[in-house]
Amino acid sequence: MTPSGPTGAVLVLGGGISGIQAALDLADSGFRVYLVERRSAIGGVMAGLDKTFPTNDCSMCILSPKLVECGRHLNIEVLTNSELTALEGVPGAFTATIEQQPRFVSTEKCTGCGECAKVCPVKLPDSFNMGLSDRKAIYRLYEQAYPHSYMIDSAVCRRCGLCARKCSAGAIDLDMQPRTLSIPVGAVIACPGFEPFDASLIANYGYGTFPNVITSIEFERILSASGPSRGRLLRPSDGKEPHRIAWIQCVGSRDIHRVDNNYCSSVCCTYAIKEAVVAREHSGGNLETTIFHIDIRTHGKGFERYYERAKNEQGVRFVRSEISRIYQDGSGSLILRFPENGRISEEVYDLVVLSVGMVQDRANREMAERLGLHLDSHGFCETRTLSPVETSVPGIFAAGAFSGPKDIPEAVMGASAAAAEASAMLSHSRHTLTQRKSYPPEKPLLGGRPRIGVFICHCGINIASVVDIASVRDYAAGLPNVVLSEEALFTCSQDSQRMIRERVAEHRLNRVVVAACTPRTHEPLFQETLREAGLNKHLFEMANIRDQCAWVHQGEPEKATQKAKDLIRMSVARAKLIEPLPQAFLDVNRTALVIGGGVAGMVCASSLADQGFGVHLVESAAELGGNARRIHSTNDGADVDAFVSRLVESVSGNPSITIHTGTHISDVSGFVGNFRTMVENAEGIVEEISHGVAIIASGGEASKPDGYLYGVDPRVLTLQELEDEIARGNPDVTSSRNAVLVQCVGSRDEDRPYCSRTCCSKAMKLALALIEANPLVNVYVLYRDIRTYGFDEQFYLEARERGVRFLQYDPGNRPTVEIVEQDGRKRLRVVTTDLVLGREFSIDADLLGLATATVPSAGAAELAGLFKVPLNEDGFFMEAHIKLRPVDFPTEGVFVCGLAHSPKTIGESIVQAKAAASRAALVLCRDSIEAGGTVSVIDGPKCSGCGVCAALCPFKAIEMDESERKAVVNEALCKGCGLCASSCRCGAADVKGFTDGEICAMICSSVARGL
Amino acid sequence: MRNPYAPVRMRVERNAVETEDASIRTLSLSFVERREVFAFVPGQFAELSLLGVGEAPFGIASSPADPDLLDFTISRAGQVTTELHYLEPGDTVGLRGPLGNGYPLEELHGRNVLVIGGGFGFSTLRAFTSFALHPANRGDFLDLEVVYGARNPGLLLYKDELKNWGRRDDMSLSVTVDNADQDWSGRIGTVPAAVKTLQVDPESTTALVCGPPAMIRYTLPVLAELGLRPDRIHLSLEMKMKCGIGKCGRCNIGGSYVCTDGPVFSLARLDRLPREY
Amino acid sequence: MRTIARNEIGRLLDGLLAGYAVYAPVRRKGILVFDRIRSGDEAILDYANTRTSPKHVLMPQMETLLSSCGEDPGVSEHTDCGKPAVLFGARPCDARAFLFLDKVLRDGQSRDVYYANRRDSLLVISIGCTQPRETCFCTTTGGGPLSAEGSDILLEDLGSVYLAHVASSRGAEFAAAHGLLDTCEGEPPGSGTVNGGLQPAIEPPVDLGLLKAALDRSFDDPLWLTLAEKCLGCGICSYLCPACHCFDIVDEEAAGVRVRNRVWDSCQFSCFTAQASGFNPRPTGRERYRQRIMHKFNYCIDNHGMAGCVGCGRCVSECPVNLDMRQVLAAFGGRRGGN
Amino acid sequence: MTDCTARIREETARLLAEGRVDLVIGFEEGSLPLRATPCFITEPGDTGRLIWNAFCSNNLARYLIRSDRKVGIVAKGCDTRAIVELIKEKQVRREDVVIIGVPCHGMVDPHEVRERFGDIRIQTVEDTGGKLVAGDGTALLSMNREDALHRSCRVCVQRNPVISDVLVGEEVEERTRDEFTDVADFASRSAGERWEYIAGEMSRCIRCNACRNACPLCYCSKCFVDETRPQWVGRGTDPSDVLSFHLMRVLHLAGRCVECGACVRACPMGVDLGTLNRRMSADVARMFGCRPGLDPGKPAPLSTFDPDDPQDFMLEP
Repeated sequence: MTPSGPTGAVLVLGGGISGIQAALDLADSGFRVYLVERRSAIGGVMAGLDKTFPTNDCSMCILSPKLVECGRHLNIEVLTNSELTALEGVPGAFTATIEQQPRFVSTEKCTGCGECAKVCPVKLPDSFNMGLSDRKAIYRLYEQAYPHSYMIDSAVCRRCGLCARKCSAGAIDLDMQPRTLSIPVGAVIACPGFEPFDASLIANYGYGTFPNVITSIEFERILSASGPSRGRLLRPSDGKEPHRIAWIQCVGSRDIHRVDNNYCSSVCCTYAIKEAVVAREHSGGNLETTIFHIDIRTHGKGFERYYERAKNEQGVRFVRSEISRIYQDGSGSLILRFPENGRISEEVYDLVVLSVGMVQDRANREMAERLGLHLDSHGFCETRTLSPVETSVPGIFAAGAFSGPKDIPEAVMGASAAAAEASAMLSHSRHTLTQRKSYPPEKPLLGGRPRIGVFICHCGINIASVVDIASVRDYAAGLPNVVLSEEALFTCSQDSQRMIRERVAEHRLNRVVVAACTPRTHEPLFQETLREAGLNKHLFEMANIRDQCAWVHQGEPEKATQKAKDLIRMSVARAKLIEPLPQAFLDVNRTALVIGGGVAGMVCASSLADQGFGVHLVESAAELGGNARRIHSTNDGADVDAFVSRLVESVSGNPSITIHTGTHISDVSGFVGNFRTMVENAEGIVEEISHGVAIIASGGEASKPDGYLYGVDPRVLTLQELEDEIARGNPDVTSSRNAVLVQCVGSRDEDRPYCSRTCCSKAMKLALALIEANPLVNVYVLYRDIRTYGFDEQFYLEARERGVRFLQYDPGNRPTVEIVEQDGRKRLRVVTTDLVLGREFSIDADLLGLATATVPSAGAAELAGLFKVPLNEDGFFMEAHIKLRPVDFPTEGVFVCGLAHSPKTIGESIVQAKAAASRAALVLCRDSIEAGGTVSVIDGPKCSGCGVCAALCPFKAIEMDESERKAVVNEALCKGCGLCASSCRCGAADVKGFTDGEICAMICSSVARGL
Repeated sequence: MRNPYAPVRMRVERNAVETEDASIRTLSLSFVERREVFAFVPGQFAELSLLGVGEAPFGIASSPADPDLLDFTISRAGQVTTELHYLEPGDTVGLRGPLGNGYPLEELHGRNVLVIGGGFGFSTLRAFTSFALHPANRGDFLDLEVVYGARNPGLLLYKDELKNWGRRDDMSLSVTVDNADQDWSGRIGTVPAAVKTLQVDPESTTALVCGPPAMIRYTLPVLAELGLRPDRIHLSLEMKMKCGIGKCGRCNIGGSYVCTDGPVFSLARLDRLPREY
Repeated sequence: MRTIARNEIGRLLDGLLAGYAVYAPVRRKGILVFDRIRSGDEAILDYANTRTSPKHVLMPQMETLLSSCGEDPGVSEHTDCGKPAVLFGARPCDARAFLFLDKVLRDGQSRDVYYANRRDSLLVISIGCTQPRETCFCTTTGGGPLSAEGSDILLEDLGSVYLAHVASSRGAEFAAAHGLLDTCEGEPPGSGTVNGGLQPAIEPPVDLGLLKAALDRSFDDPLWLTLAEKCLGCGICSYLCPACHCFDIVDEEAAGVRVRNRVWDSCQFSCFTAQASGFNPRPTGRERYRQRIMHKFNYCIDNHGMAGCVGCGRCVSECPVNLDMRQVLAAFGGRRGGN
Repeated sequence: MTDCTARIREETARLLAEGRVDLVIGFEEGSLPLRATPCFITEPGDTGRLIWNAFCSNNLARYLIRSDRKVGIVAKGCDTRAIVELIKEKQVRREDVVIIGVPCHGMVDPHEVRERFGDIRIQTVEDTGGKLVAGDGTALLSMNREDALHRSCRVCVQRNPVISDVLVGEEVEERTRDEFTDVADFASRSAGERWEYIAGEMSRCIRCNACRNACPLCYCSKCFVDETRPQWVGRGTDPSDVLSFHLMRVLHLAGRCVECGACVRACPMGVDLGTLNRRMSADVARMFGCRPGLDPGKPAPLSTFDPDDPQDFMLEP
C-alpha cells in the first residue's frame, strides 16, 4: 500500500446474495474483502428458497457454488456471527469495528460430520425452517451452509459437553469468547438485505392463529427438498397433503390502511406464481391453486410468459380480489371471504399462503444509524434514481434489498454496481492488500510407472461407521500401480494435507486418489495440496465413498464396503491414465469496447475508465445520449437532461475514453482478453480496435403503435412523444381537457408477450405532469394491470389521489378510438369497457397517449451474430444466467447492459451498466487469461468436420476451419463441459482429464471385480 | 515343434529415460530361464510383448558383442509402448526374435562404414556401431564414420555413449541437431547437410541409413552426390508389423516382406520394389 | 472302380462322427456354410457352393494363441487342435485353396503351428462340380471343376452316385483304414466314360501368365484409381475368400485372464497398414485394391508358385457394388497380356 | 425406365460438356444378371454406359463424401435423403454437387427374384413396371415387381428426390405414411426376446464392415471399430464385440439414418440389420418427430442441445 493511496480493502455488510456477489467481484478484481454476516453462515434469503423464477432453477443449486467460491477465496475473509459496531475515518481510509460472537466450534477443525448434533439433548424449533421443524442447540444453519461447520446456540446450550466429547475432530471449544476486530477498509458496501413482513400485523388473515395460514417464506421451506418435510407438500396443522391452496398477495405491501407501506415489494406476484406452479408439480397436478391479487405484476424479464403459462397451461387460477377475512373451520381448513363481481364470495382452502412483502427491521436501521446513512420513510436506505448505489455517506454504497425491494438479479446487479463504485474509488490501491499463492515448480512425470497413493477417509465415523475402512485400505493396497494405501480420520483436515504432501515425497507418488466425500466441495482442496506437493493438480482422482457408499447404503455395511472397493478400483484405473494438463497463459488487452452511447453505454464506459481501463465507445448515431435524451426527468424529479449533458461531457472529456460516433461494428474476431473488432463509419472507413472485453449496450427503442389513429391524428402520441411535448411546454398538449393514456399498446400481446416494465410508471409521471400543467385536465388511464413496482407505487397512489381515473380493460376487448364531429370540432372518441365496474365508458379526448412497447434496437441480431451471443425470443440479449449472471454471457468477455438486455428504467440501466463494468473489470484486471487444463481437444485426423460440436458448444469455443474441414478448439474459451466430446461420433473430440480412454478404463474396471 | 508366436520371458534390468521429454526410454533385458541361442546381427529386431496388452516390434539397440543384455529403445506412442515404459527392474516381458535380416556384415567386411542415423531410428545403428567398435570386431572394418542427428539436443539418444565415441580415435562422430538451445555447443543443421561435408571414398564405403522419412529423402541424393552406388547404401525400414514371420500380410513391399526380407534393404533392391513404404 | 450311392453319404458321415470332428455344408439361418455336423443327414449335398469358404476350419476367424490367468506367470499356448477332423463336401476350388494356405502358413520359413496342427489332422473329402455358377473362374488360376489338388479324396458326382478318387497318401490310408471307398486306381477324374460329359466348361477370362507379366508392369497404372473409385473398401472379398489369410494379433484382458488372439484382417481396411505415427503406406483405396490384386496374382506367384486365388467366385457374387474380379483381371491381362 | 436411361445420358453429357461437373456418378450394366453397378463417367463420350433399371439399388451418395471435385450424381429418393444429411453434416457442399434426381419405383432384390424362380440360370430380366419377367434362355417366368422389392423400398416414404437440380422421369406417387408396422411385432416382444433375436442375427456377422462401408452416413475418418485407444470394440467375432459394433453403429446413426437399406443389401451374410435400424428410426420418429433426410433445414435431433431439455426419455421404462 502506498502511503498516500486509499486502503485496498472493502467491508461488505451482509452475506446474502448481494454481499456474496459484491465480495467476489471485489476480491477477483484485486481487493481484500471482509464479508460480515450476522448469522452463522452466509447465503441469506436465497439459501432458504426452493426454486427461483422464471426458470425454476433450484435456488440452493445455483447459490451453492458461489458459497464455496466465497469460502475458498484467498482474499475474502468471511466473518459470521458478526456485527459492525462502529465505522470511523474518511472515505478511502475507514476503520471498521466488528464484534464477533463465539461459535464454540472451530471452523478449521469441524468437518461437518454432524455427530455432535446427534448427541445434543437440547431440541428447539428450527428458525431456518420457520419453526416447522426442530434443530439442536449445536447445529448448522442449513445443510450446504458456508462455513460448513456447526455452531452452538449459546442461548439454549446447557453446556453439558456431550458434543465436545463426541467430536472426534476436537473442534468444540465451549470456552470460546467474543472478539472485537478493528479492520481498515477503503470503502463499505452495505447490503444487509430485508426481513419478510410480519404477517401477524394483519389481523384479519389470522396468521399466528390459524396453523394453516403461513407465509410464502414458510411455504418455500415446505417445498424445499432440504426443508422440514423433505420436499413433501404437507400442511402444518395435521401433516396432510393439501388439495386447495390460496395465495393472498400484497400482504404488507401496497397497504396504507392496515400498515403504512405505500410501496410494492416487486417480487411477490412472480414468486406466488412460482410457488403455485411448483406446488402443482409436487402434487402431480392434483392441486387447485388460486392467487388472490390486486394487479399481477410480472414486469421482469421473462416473467410475463411465466405468468401466461401458469394461467393458461399450468392451471393456476387468478382472482382479482382482496380477501376481506379468513375463518378456520373444524378441520383446520380456511374459509376465505372476498368480494367478487359486486357480491361477497366464500371459498374453502386447505392452506393459505400469505405473499409477504419486504421490510427493513430494526437491526438494519440500527446499523444504518451507526454508518450515518439516511433512510427513507420505510427504513430502506435512501438512494437516488440517477446514482442508485450511492448512499448519503461518501464511500459507503448500498446494494440489494437494503435500498428497496428487489428480485435476485436486480440485487446481483446492484451488488456488482456497488463493487464497481468501490473499485473505482480504490483503483489506485488494487492488488495492494491481496495475497497470491505461490507453489513449488511441478515435478516432471518422465513417463515412469504410475505410482498411485490412495487415501481413505473415515470422515470421523461418517464413513467409518458403515464402510469397513481397514478392509478397503488393504484392498486398495493390492490394486495395480498402487504403492501406498493409507487411512485418515479426516482426509480434508490440515494435518492430513501435510501427511499427503509428505507421502508424495516419500513414496514418489505421481498420482493421488482420495476416497472420501464429494469432489464438488473437496476436489479443489486436494488439488491445492497436490500443487503444494509439486504435482500437477490434475493428477488427482476422487472416489465418493461417503455419499455413494456410507450414506446411500447405510443399512448394508457389507455392500457399502464392497461398493467402496469398486469405486476405488475404478478411480485407480482412471488415475493410472491421468496425465498432467498444462496450463497456458494469454495476455489480456486491458481495453474495453462499449457498444452503444446511451446512458447505459456511457455509464459503463465511465465506470471502466474510473477503474483505470481504456475504453472505446461506439455509437451508431451522430451524437451520444440515446433514449435518455427523451426522458427529461425521473419520477422522483431528477433532471435527466442535465444528467445526460453532464455524462456526455464527462465521457467526451475523459482521456481514457475514445469515442466513435456515427459508426457501426462490421466484424469481430478473437476471444476474451484479445478481441479484434472492426468499426466502420458511414464513409466505409474501417478502423480496427483491439480490446479485451466488449459490453453490449446497444439499447432499445419504442415500437411504432398500430391503430388508435396513431399517425392519422396529431393528437395521438406515444408516451415518449407526449413526454417531449410536455417538456417543451406545447400548449396544445398542456391545455388538454380530456387526456387518455392507453397502456400495453404493443406489449403483453401475441407479438410481444412481454411487459415493457416502465410504461405504467411513466403514465403516472405524465398524468401527474399534465395535472401539474393544467389542474382542470381529466386524465384517464386505460390499463390491464398497473405495474408501478417498488417505490413507484407512491406515484400511482398520488395519481389516484389527484383524480386520475383508472379504467381496466380486457386485452380481448381493447379500447377503440374514432374521430367524431361535435360542435364543429373533431374529437377523439375513446370507448372502453371497465372490467371492475363492468360498464362501457366513452371519453371524448383531445389527447391520446399510447404506452408503446420497448423493443430491441434494430442491429441487435447482427451484433449477436458477430459476438456469438444469444438473443431471447423477444430479440433482447440473453444473459448467461437470468438470476446470478445477469450481465454476463456464456461467451467469456462479453457483457450486456441497458435496454439491450430488457426494458428497464434509466435508474435500472445505470445499475446494470455499472454492474457490467464491474464484471468486465474482472477480466481487465487479470494479468492473463488461463487457458488449457480441462479443455476439449480435437484429434485432427479423426475429425470429419461435420460441425456438430461447433454448433453445440455453449461457449462458442469451437470453430470450423472450413479449408481443412476440421473443428478447432479455442482453449481460452473452452470450459471443458464435454458437450463436444459426447456429441462427436468420430471420437475426435475429447476432454483432457476426462478422455474416452480414462472413462473406458473406469467402466472396464467397474465390471472387473474379479481382479 | 517350436511355436513361432510364443515369446520367451525376459527380465527387465534397467529402464532408462533417454530424452528430456521422457518420450523415449531404453529397456535393458536379460534372459530369465536360460540363455537361449539368441544369435543376432545388428539391425535385427524382436517383438516385445506383455500378454493382455499387446506386442510390438523394436530394433535391437545393443550389440551382439554383449549377448547377455538386450537393449530396446522405445518411443511412447500407444498402449503397448506406454506399458513398456512403465516396466521396472525385476518385471518380466515377452520376447520373440531375433527377427529380420540385419545389416549385411559380410558385405561390410573390410570396408569403410558410414553410419547415418536420425532421431529414434538410431537404435539399431547404435547396435552396429557398438558392435563394430568392439575390440574383437573393430578390425573387420576400415574407417567408421557416424553421423547422428535429432530435432533438438533434448531428443538425442545414448548421450553417455556419444560422449565416449566422441573421444575415440578409431572412429569419427558428428552429432547434429536441427534446433539448438544456448547450452548446445555442437553442430546445428540437418543430417543430410552434415553428410554433405564428409570426405568419403565412394569405392570403399558402404552407408547404413536409418531415420525418419524426410531425413532419408534428403540424404539419399547427398549420398549419390558423394558417389555411393545404390547397392552400397543400406536402409533400415519402418513398417507396421504384427507376426514378424511373414505370414500376417501387412508389411510387404511388393513381393518382399519387411519382417523377413528386411528391415534392411539396399537402395538398389528398394529401387526394384514398388514405392509403397 | 466303385461308386458310393448318394443316399449312403449320411450313413458314411455318421460313421465318421465317432472319431472325427466332421465339417460339411449345412444351412444356418438360410445361409449355406461349412459347419460341424452332429449327424450325417445334416450335410447338404445339393449345393453350388457355400457362402463362406471352409477356410475357417483351418484358420478360425478368431483363435486364442496364448493365454495366462491371474498371478500365474505360466502361459498356455493352445496349439493342440483336438480331435482329428474331416472336411466333407468342399468344392475343388476351396480344397485347392488349402494347398495355397499350406505354402504360406505351414511350409514356409516359420511353421505356423496353429494352422499346421489343424491341417495335419484334417482330411479333405471334396466333391467335384457338375454345374458351375455364373461367377466361377477356377480354370483361370489353374484349378478346375474336378481338380483334386488340396483334397485327400475327391468324389466325382455322377448324379445318384459318387465316384471316389484318392488324391493323397493320407487319403489312401484313410480309405483303407475305414474300408469305405475303393479307389479309381489312378484314373484321373473326369476321364471315365460315365461322367465324361459332366465336366463343365468354364471360360477363363485371362491367361494367368500373361496377367502376371502385365501386372509386373502395372504398379502405377491409372486403372487402379478407377477401380478403387467404385470399391467400398469393405472386407467381404477378403473374408469370403478361401485363400486370403491376412490376420491381426490382438491382446485382451478381462477379469484377470490375459489372452493373445489371432483374428482375420483384411488388406482392404485402412487401419491394416496404418502406423502409430499416422503414416499409412497404403493410404487410399487405390493402394489397397492394388495390393489385393497384386498380392494374389503377382507376388504370390513369385513367392509360392501359385496365385493366391482359386476362382471360387465368392468375391464376385457378393461384392455389394459388383466390382467383378474377372473384369479387373481382364482389364489388365487383356490389355497388356494380349499385345 | 428406358426413357430415364436416355434422359440420364443426355443430362450427363450436357453437364460434362458444359464443364459444370468433373464427374457424373450413375449406374451401368452389372457383370451378373439382376445387377447394376456404380459407374463414374468423366467423358461425354462414355455416357452410353449409363443405364437406369430395377437394380440400381446402391446408394451413390456414399461416393460423394469429402470429394474435392464437382460431381454430378444420379440419385433416387433415398440417395437424395442421404445427400441432404451429408450437406447438413458438411461432408458435401451443395454447390459442388449436381443432382440428377430420378423418381424411384423401388429397387428389386435379386435374392427375392432368385428365391422365387429357384435354381434357374437367369439370363434376362424384363421390368414391365408391374411384373418382372425372367428368362433362362429357354423359358420365361414372371412375378409381381412389388413382391421383389428390397425391404427398405417397401417402406420408403420418399421415393421422389428430396432435392435435385435436374429431375429425370415422372414423379411417382408417394406411399402413405410409414407407421413402422414392419417392426411392430418386434417392438411388441419382450426385451429378452428382442435381445435373443438380434443376438441370433448377429451371430452370422463376419465383421467384414460392409454395412458400415456401404452406408452413406458412415463417413468417420477413423471408425470407432478401428480405434485402439480406447479399444471400444474387440476385433474378433466374440458375440459381445459383434453386438457392440452393431449397437454402437445404430446409435451413431440415430437421427441420421435415412433408411436407404444400403447396409442390409451389402451384408453378405443376410444379417437382419433392417429390424434394428428400423426400430431405431421408429424411436427417433416417435421421440423427436424426425425423419432424417426429409428436411434440409432441420438439424439432426441428437445434434442439438438445450440446457432445459426435460430429458424425459430417462423416465421411459
